[in-house]
Amino acid sequence: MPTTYVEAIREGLWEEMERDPNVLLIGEDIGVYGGAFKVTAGFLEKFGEKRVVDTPISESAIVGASIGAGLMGLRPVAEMQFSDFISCGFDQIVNFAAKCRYRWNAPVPIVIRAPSGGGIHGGPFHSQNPEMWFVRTPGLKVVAPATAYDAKGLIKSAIRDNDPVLFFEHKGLYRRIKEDLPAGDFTVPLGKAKLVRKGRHLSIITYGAMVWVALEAAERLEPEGIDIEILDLRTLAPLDRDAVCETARKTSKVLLLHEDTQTGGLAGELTATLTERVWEYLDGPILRITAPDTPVPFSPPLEEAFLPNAEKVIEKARWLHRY
Amino acid sequence: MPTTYVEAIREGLWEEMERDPNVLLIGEDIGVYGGAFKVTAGFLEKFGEKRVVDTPISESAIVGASIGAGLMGLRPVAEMQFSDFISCGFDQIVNFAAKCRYRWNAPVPIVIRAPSGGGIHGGPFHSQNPEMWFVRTPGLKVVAPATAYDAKGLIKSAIRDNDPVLFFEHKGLYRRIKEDLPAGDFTVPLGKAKLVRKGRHLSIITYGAMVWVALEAAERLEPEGIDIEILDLRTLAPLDRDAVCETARKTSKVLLLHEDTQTGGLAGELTATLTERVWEYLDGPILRITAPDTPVPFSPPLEEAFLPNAEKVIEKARWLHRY
Amino acid sequence: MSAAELITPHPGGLASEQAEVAHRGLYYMSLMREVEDRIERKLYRQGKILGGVYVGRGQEAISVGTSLAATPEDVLLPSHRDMGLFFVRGVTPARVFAQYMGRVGGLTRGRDGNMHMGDLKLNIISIISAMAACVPVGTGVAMALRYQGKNAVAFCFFGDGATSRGDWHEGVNFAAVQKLPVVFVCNNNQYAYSTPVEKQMGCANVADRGPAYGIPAEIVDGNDLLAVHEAAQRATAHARSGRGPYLMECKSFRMTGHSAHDAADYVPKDLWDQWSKLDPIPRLESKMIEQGLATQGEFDELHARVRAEVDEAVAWAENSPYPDPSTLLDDVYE
Amino acid sequence: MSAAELITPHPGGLASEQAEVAHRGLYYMSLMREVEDRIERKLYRQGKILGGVYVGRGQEAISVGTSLAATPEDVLLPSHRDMGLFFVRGVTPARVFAQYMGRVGGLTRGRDGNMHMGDLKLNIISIISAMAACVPVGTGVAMALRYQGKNAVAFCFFGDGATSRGDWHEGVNFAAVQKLPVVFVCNNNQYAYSTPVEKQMGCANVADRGPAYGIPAEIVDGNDLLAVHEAAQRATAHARSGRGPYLMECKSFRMTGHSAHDAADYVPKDLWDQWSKLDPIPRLESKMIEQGLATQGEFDELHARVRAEVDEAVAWAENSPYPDPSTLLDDVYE
Ligand SMILES: Cc1ncc(C[n+]2csc(CCOP(=O)(O)OP(=O)(O)O)c2C)c(N)n1
Ligand SMILES: Cc1ncc(C[n+]2csc(CCOP(=O)(O)OP(=O)(O)O)c2C)c(N)n1
Ligand SMILES: [Mg+2]
Ligand SMILES: [Mg+2]
Repeated sequence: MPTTYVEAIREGLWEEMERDPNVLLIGEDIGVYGGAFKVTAGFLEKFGEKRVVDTPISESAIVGASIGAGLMGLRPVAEMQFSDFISCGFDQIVNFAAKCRYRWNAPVPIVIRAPSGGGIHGGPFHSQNPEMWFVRTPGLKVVAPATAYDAKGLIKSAIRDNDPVLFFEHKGLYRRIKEDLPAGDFTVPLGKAKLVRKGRHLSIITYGAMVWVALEAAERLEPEGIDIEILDLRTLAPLDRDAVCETARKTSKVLLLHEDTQTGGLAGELTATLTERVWEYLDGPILRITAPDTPVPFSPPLEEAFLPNAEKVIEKARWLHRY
Repeated sequence: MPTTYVEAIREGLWEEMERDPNVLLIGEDIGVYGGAFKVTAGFLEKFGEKRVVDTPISESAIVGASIGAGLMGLRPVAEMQFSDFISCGFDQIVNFAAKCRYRWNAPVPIVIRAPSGGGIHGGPFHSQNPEMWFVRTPGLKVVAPATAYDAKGLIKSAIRDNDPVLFFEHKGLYRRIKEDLPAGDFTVPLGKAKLVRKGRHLSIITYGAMVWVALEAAERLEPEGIDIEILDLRTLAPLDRDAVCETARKTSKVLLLHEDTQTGGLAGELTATLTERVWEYLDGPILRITAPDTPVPFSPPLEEAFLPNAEKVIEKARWLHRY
Repeated sequence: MSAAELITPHPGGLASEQAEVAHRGLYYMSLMREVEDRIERKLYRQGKILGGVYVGRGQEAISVGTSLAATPEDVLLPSHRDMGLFFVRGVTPARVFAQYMGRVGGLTRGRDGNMHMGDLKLNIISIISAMAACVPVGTGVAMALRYQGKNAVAFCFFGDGATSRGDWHEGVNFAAVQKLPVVFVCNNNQYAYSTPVEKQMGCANVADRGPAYGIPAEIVDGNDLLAVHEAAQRATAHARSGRGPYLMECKSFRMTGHSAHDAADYVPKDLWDQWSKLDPIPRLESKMIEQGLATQGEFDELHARVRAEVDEAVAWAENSPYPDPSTLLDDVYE
Repeated sequence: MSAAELITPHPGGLASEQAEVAHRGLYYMSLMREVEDRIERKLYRQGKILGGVYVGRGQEAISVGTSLAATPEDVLLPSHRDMGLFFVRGVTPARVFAQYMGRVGGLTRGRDGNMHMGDLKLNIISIISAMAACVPVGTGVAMALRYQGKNAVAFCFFGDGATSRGDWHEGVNFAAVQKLPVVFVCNNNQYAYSTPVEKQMGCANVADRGPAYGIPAEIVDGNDLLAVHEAAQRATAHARSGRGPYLMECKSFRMTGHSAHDAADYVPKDLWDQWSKLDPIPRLESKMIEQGLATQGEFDELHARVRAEVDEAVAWAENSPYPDPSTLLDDVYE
C-alpha cells in the first residue's frame, strides 16, 4: 500500500523510537492530540508521557530543553507546530545549538521538525520557507525532503546524526504524494543530492515541493524535444556541491528553482558555487525561479501569483534552451 | 576636526532627536551609562528619560515596544547592545515589523541599531554579522555603512524612513576611522550604492568594514598595474542592483567581498543578480572572498585566519586579472 | 479544579449605565456569535473560507465587555477570539466576511486572512500569529500614548497559553517597570489548542503572575458581560491614573474546537456541560429579563435583526472582488 | 530599599559537616578571588587577555556554596560570575587562564574565551552570551536526568537582569509544569551592567516570581557561604524528591565594574561601602575564627598557597600554545 509523505515521517519517527530508547519527542499538542498535522497520533499511547512530551507554547524552551537533553545524551526530536514559529526559538538554534560543537566540542544531537511551505492558503504566518536563516548559520544541518521515501530515510538519518538538524517538511506534500516504501529499516544519507530525472539539455536544481513542479515542467517540455535533468538537493546544509556542479557540467545550462523568496534564497548560493567551480562549462546565464520578495499573501489569486509553478518554469526553460 | 564613525552615528542621532520630537531611543544601558559603546552618552541629560529609555534585558520587548510606538506615529531607534543578541528579538523583527505594511498597510518606522562585526577579539557571541537573516526577509531594509559620512547620513535617512530599518554599525570601525564631515544637515539615501574607487580592470563589490580592506588591496595592486574599481553597497536591502550591474559591465570581472560567512552570504545574491542581468559582459568567474563557514573564533590566530584581509583579496584579484 | 468555582458572580442590580452596557453588549455579542457561527459552521464547510478559522464562541463577553469600557482613543490589540471589539469599534460584518474570504473588501485587502486584521484609524492593531507577540507591542503602544500626552490606555488581549511565551513575560515586565497604561486582558478558556492549563503553567491562575511584576491582577467572570465591563473600568482607572499596568484574567471556556477542523475530543464532557450553562449570551438575557430590562420578544427580534444583518453582509462580501494579482508586489516597502 | 536588609543572617553554630564546608569553601573562594583578580587587574591590563572580562568579585559564596552542595552527577550550568564551581569540580586554574588567553590549553581550545567554558565529562555546561539562554537548556538537562533515572539535579545560574528575558520565563515555566529537578540559582547583585534592579523588574525580589510558576522560592544571604550551602541543600532535597524546581535568590553585590573596562560610576558610593563590609571571604574568616575553626595564621598561609598556585597556573597558561590556524575549519559538524 502506498505511503504518504506525512505517514512516512510518522513511520520514521516511530521506528527510531522503537530502535533507540534515547529518542524522545517534544512539542506543542503532540501527545493527546497527536500534533497539529497528526504526525504523532498514537505515539503517546505507545511510548508514554516520558517520551512524548507536550509542552507549553514556548518555542524557545522547546528548543532549549532539547539542547539540554541532547547534551546529556538523549536524542530529542522537537516539533515546531508551524515552521513560521521557529523564529520564536531562534536564538537557541543559531547561537546555542549551532555553536556548541565548534566552541567546546559538545555534540547537540537534536532534530527540529518544522512543517513549512505554502499553497495551503495559510497566509503570511502559516506558509513560510525559513530554511535560509539556518542554511547561512554555520553548525546547523538543514534537510528538506521531496518524497515519502526521502522523508522517511532522512528523518531517520537526522535522528541518528550527532549534530543539530533542521527538518523542513512541506505541508503541501503531507497528503498529496505517496509511494510504496521498502519494508524494513532504510536511511537516506544527509548531504547527498539525488538525480531524480536524467536529461541532456538543461538542469533544474531544486528541493522540497518544487521537485514536483520541476517534474511536471520536464514532462510537459519533453514533447517539445527539451530534455530536462532534475537534481533534488534533499539536504541544503551541508550542500552537495559536487552533485550541483556535476549536473551543470553535463548540461551546461541551469535553472534554479525554489519556493522560498528570491533575495538571499538558496539559488544565490548555488549560482555562486557554479560560477566559482564550473564557470567554463556554462553555456548560458543561470536563471532563478522563486517566489518574489514579499510576505506570503493569503488570498488565492495572490498566493497563486506568488508561488512558482510549472508554467513559470516552462517559460524560462524554453528561453534558456534557445539561448 | 575629523569625526570618528561612532561620533558620526552619535551626531546623526542627536540631530534627528533635536529635529523631530517623535524620535526616541530604546535600549539596554543607553541612558545613565550612555550605551556599551558610549554612542548615547549625554543623551539622557539632554533629552530626558521619556526620550532615552533604559530597558530590562529584553530584546524582544525592545523591538516589540518599538513597533508599538512606531505604529502610533513615533520614530523609535532601538539599540541592540551587540548585534549578536538580535536573535533574541528575532520574531518581532521578521514577523511583526517586516510584514505590517504588506498585510494591513501599517507603517512601522523604526530603526534597530546593531553593533556588528569581528576583529575585536569578541569571540563567537560578540562578533557576528547577522545581516543576511534580514536581507532575506521581505519588508526589512538593511544598512551597513563603511564611512563616518555614510554612517551619519544613513542613520538620519533610516530614522526618516517609514519602514523598519536594520542599521548594522561595524564595531571595528567605531574609533578606527575618521573624516571631516560637512557642517549642517545632510543625508545619504537608502538603497544607493557608492563607487568609492574608479578602476578599469576589476570590480570589488563590498560593504561595511571590508570597504577598507578593498581599498588597501587596491592601493597595493596599483603598482602592479591592476586598476581596481570598488563599489560600496551601503544599503543591502533594498539592494542597488543597477549599480552592481553597472560596475560589472564596465570592468567585466568581479570580486565579491564580505566579512560575513560564505554560504548564504550576500555574495551569492550578488552573483545571481550578475549572472541574470549582465551575463554577456562577464570575462571571468565571479569570485567570493568571505569568512569561512564557522562561528567566529576567539583566539587571535584563529580570528585572523577567519577574517578576510587585503592579502586574501590581492591573491584572488591577481588570479582574476590574469584570467 | 474547576475554573468556574473561582469566579465571584457579579453582584447584580443594574444602574442605568449598566442597563445601557447590557443592551449594547447583548447586540454585539449576538452579532459576534452569528458572524462566527456563519463562518465556522457554514462558509468554512462550504469551502468559501480557506485557511485557519478560530472563533470566540462562549467568550464573547470578554472582547465586548472590555471594549465597551474603552474610549475611542484607547488602542485595542485583539487576539484571535476577540472579534466583538471590531464591531464595537464600528467595523462592519461585511468587511469581516470579506477579510475571511480573501477579498479586497476585507481589512487587509486579501493580504492576510481571518482575525489578522487591524485599522490604525480605529486604533486597532492587527495581531500576528505568534502567540503573545502583541504583548510587547501593546507595551510600546502604551509608551507612545503616554509620550503623546494622551489620557488613553492600550488593551492587550491574549489567551492562557500565550502567557507561557517569553514575549508575554518581556512585554508585561517592561510595561510594569515603566508603569505604562496597559490593560492586559487574558481570556483563560482552559485550553491552548489541545493543551489544558495545567500543562501550560505551574500556577493555578494566570492572575497569580501579577505579583511577579508588581502589578495588580484580578480574576473576572469572563462569561458575565457586566462583570467584565466593570473590571475593565477598574483596570482602566488604574492604568489611566499613572499607576501602571493591570492584569485581568477572564475565566471562560472555548465552546468549540480550537479551530474549525478540530472536534476537541480531548475536552472532557462534563467541562462542556458545566460551561454551556454559563454561555454568556443566555446568561445576560436571563439577567436582563430578571431586571425587567427586556422581554423575550425583544430578544427574538434582536436575533432576527442580527441574522438579517449577517445575511446582507455575507452577500456583500461574496460580491467583493479578489485582489488583482498584479498588485502582488505592492507595499512591501513604502 | 537596601537588599542587605532583607537578608536573614545565618544562625551560626557550626556542626562538623559545616566546618568542613567552611574550610573547603574558603579555599575555593580565595582561589576564585585570586584568579579573577589576576585576570581583571593584571593580565587584562597587561593586554595578555583580550575581549570581555567579567568577574564575580564579592559573589564567590554563590557558586562555591551551591556547588559544594552538589553531587558529581548533578549538572552545573554556570553563568558568567560563577568561576568558583569550576574549581570545585576539579578544573585547574591553569586551564582557566589558558581559556582566557585563547590558548589550546583552555577548555575551549581557543575557540571561545572567558567564562564560556564547559566540560561534559565534569557535568558542566558552557553558557552562551545571551543572558538566560541557559535556563531552558537547564530544564532540558533536568529532563534528561529524570529520563535516565538518575537521582541528580541541574543547577542553573543567572543574574537578576537575566530574569527579564523571555527565555528565563519559558525555561522556568516548562520546568515547573514538568516538575523537573532543577535548582534555579539567581545571583541578585543589584545591577545588570549599569541597570539597577528597579529598572529591571517591577517586583522587589526575584523570589517574588516563584509563585508565578507555583514553585518555592527563597531569599538567601548570598554573601554567607554557609547560608548559601544550606539553602542549596534544601533546594536539592526538594528537587530530588520529585517535587519540581526550586528558586534560590542569593542577594549579593558585584564588587567591581560590569566588566574589566567599566568603572561603575553609576553605583552610589554608599552601596559600595555597605556591601564591602559584607565581603564573603573576610566574613567567613571571622566566623571561623569566632568558632575556633582556624587562626589568622592559617588564613595567611592559605592565601600564600593560593597565590603560589595562581603564579604557577599563569606560567603554565602562558606556555600553552595558540591554536593552529589550520584547525579553523574543524568541528563545525562531526
Ligand atoms: C508562538 C506560537 N506557537 C504556536 C502557535 C500555534 N497555536 C495557535 S493558537 C494556539 C493555542 C493558543 O492558546 P491560548 O493562548 O490559550 O489561546 P486560545 O486559542 O485558547 O484563545 C497555538 C498553540 C502560535 N500561534 N504561536
Ligand atoms: C540577551 C542579552 N542581551 C544583552 C547582553 C549584554 N549583557 C551582558 S551581561 C549583561 C548584564 C547582565 O546582568 P545580570 O543578569 O544581572 O548578571 P550580572 O552581570 O549582574 O551578574 C548584559 C546586558 C547579553 N549578554 N545578552
Ligand atoms: Mg486558551
Ligand atoms: Mg546582576
